[in-house]
Amino acid sequence: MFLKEYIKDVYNGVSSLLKGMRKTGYYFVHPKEIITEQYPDNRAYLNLAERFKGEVIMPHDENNEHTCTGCTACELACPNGTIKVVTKFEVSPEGKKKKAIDTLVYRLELCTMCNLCIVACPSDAIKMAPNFEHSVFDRTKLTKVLNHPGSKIKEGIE
Amino acid sequence: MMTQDEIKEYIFSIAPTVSFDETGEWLNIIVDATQLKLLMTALRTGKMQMDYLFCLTCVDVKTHLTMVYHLSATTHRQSMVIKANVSREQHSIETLCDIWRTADFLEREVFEMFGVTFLNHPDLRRLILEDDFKGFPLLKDFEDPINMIKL
Amino acid sequence: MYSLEGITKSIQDWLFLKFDPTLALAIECVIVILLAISLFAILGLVLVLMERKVAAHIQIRLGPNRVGPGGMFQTVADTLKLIMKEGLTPDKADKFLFNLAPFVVMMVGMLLLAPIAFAKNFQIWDINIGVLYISSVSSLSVIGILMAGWASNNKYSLLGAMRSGAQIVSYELSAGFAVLTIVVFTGSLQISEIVASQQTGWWLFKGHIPAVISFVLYIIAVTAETNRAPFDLAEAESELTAGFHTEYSGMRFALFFLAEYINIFIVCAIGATLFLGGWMPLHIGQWESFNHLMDYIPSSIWFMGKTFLLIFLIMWFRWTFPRLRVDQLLNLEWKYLLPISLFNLLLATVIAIFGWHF
Amino acid sequence: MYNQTEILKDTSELGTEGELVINMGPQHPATHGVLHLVVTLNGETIKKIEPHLGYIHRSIEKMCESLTYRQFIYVTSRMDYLSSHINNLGCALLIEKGIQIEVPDRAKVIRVILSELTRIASHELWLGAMAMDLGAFTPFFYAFREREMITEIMEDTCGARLTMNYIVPGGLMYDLHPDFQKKVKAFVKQFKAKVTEYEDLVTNNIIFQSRTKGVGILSAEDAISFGCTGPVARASGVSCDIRKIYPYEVYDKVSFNEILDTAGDSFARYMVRVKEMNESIHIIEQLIDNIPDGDFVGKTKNVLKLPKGEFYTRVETARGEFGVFIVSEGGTTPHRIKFRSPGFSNLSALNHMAVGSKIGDLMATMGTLDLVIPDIDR
Repeated sequence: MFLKEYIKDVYNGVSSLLKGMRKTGYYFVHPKEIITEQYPDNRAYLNLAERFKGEVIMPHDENNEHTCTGCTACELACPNGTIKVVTKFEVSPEGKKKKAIDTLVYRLELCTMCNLCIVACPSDAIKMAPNFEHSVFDRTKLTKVLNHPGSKIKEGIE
Repeated sequence: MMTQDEIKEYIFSIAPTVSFDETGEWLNIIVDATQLKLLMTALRTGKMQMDYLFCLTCVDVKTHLTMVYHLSATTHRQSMVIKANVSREQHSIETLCDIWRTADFLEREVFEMFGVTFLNHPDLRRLILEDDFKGFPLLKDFEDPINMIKL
Repeated sequence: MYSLEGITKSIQDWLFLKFDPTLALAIECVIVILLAISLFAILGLVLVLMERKVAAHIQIRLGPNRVGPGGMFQTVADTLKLIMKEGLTPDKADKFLFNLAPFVVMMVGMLLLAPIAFAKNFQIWDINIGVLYISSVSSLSVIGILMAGWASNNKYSLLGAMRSGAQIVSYELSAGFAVLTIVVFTGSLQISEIVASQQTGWWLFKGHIPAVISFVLYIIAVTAETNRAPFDLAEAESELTAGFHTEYSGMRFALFFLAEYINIFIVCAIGATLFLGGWMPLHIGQWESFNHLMDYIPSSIWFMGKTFLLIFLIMWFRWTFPRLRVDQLLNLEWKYLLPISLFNLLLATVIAIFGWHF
Repeated sequence: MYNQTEILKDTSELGTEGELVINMGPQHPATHGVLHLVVTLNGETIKKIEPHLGYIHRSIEKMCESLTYRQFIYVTSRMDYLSSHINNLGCALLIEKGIQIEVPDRAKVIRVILSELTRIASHELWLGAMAMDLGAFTPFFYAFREREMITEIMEDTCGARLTMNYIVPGGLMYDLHPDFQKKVKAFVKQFKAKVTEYEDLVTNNIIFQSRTKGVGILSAEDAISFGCTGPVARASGVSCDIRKIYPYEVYDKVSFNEILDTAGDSFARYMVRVKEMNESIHIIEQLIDNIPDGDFVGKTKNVLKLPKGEFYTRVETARGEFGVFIVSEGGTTPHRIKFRSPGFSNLSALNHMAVGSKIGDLMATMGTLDLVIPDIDR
């Protein structure tokens, strides 16, 4: 019957709408469900995953020593030309010549955080750090030298 | 389901000038550009019912261009590859738009990237590149001194 | 007992004592205009903030919370920004109409303010055809929107304006019929009398089923008339970018934005007056002490409370439902709302004639 | 009731008079990116849609020709960024097939779990964006709440939320995070509890249903002819799930259903995706407690060289069939690489689906096609 169908239509339509309103109404009166993260305020307790790929760093120990041998494996692995390894020859006290890095230039603005350099590194000299606040006013600041000034290669790393 | 030999025989009966290459995963059929349309129409409407053209592209092999068509069928799921050589100078081939409608966009893409002209294509315009773009970027001898970064 | 009635009366007495009657009337007019404009400004600020907060809480967010305590001054800051912004006029736009349109829309809102009873005996103009006045003036807002859409010289604007025209003209009907139901019960078009007739109980409760149905119809129709989601086809962000005000920027955009909220306030105020007893406090039958307690709450608070309840309802709709398509919108009006409201009016008339309502 | 095609017929005699051409995009709220549609209208009725692409064309195919086989995988994350893990998987599978690298079982299982998580994340985003296209803003936030849990799992394990690059030829870049299983289980629980919300808010909503039912109909023949894949084709009744037809990794060892619908309209496409999320949850539940021990990466040479020849693999992304075609000359870089992206073929069907409907219907159709523009432009 036409009228019965008509009334059923209206009833079903209205009840489906009310169901939706009940759901949104539930969230309106339950402020505990709010999931907003207030970013700059929550820096102190902001937990980033330890594997988060934010930028490439070169860890130095307390003697200002790193483990980079200057083998350029990372430079070869990089798809974008982000890393540039400048090597020099150091003369050890015994008079032997040894290859070492002069500077390891890392261009953050080209990096896509693909992690291939870290995988390629044979001596675990570089790793990803969970920093993500990279914005600077001057683009040139994004080109970084990873090894600290005056740093040396750790003893026993070949 | 047809065996490899049955398919070969069937294709020979349509276009006798084809040659086969079975080194890859699927049966490769190399056909003359002039006979492409004939073969494709037969494959689509004949007993093979290859109704699904899932990839259409072009490969620049320096001496000439090769059109590569990957065909499959939603009924018996046999895939095959059809190849047709196009010379770098003449670069024109029949369109497959009227057989598979997906060929419309794919051929337009090949047209602007490789410069292959598709005869009887209803709407052969550039799809991705801007109208005044010079050159065909996916060709091996394409040089763009401004935008291309060499590592 | 404080009441707005006492304040207005003492001001009037003082004015008429000091100045001659014509001048006193002129001063009163100026005061009223100033009050109306400041009410607009305050309403705009409050309603925009309210909308954003309601939306945020429904969407499990916090909403504005940086400017001032709890984000209270967010809209003030937004308004400042909009005032400072450059108001662009597109090339080849009809400059006169383009500039006029936002003011037309605003003007309609101001005119509608006249017959609304904000509190007991606190009304700008108690015109004897109040309800008729409201329904006729409110249909003028479509002119402003059509003007904006046409003058912008933008296809999106034009489409939005055309949609809005079709929509407002059709939904006027069922809104009018819903209002008529109450007029049939009351037997008067005057706002003050409609409110007075609800002394014993609100029409929503004592008008039986027809009043409830017409209340629902009224809410749906005015949601459509004010171009609010789910009927926001004139704006239809995902379809027409911003509809009729695509090309507006700066203060002119702010006027459209403000007008939207003023319109919501006005239709909700009228809804509260007709169905929820205006400034009348809630009285339940023979509960003398309860009724007495309710009387202690000032009438202006009752009125505002009811109005904001309806506004919240309309906001709740907006943040829950998807948008209708343009043909479905007209289907809803002509196939569902109009037949129901016609039938409903008939039912209400029968009830009113036999005096079956309480 | 009037017939939409009749209206079209009436005005087609007028020629171009009465036509309104609007440029939808590249900056438009509903095109989700930089898609540019030139829409020819007659009033509100659509007469023709012409996509203009290329606003985010980066020529990834050309770029990959100069990258080695280890390097080019990460670029594919930038195509269909919502199923970047599955794109990476497709490339890795091709290299493994070409060089015949043995992938450990552990890596296979983890790859499948992450693929399904990616699929759910992609569908969640689509669901929110689709509801937003139709004017309902709130479901977007609810869908993102669940998606956030997935991205956090990804962040823990892969170190990135969107462009993971977790797959290397032969296995995975590093092992799972210790909390992985716990977090995935928590997500599965949360998802099952919250999925009813979408039903209340979106699926059963009368406005949503009337907006999508019977809109943008695509028949099975057309779907095949246009090369549509994924949920778009499955909603038209075309069985095209690569996971079922050509199982890769461990998809032949888990039980799941290929969701098919026959209506072919926007609502069917919507339902297929929603049901697919449940199937993905089902797959994850089967695998999450059965991750085998062992290595996470197989033994590979340092420099990968694909033998001379042509290789093709396909995987099922959230949008459909993603194919990688590589022509190798035997060197360390591919000679020619072609990505068969699902969005490109799906987009070509848009004109056919939307002609004769209203502008509002275009949003419903386009929303259910689930277009990701970088995937289309490449």
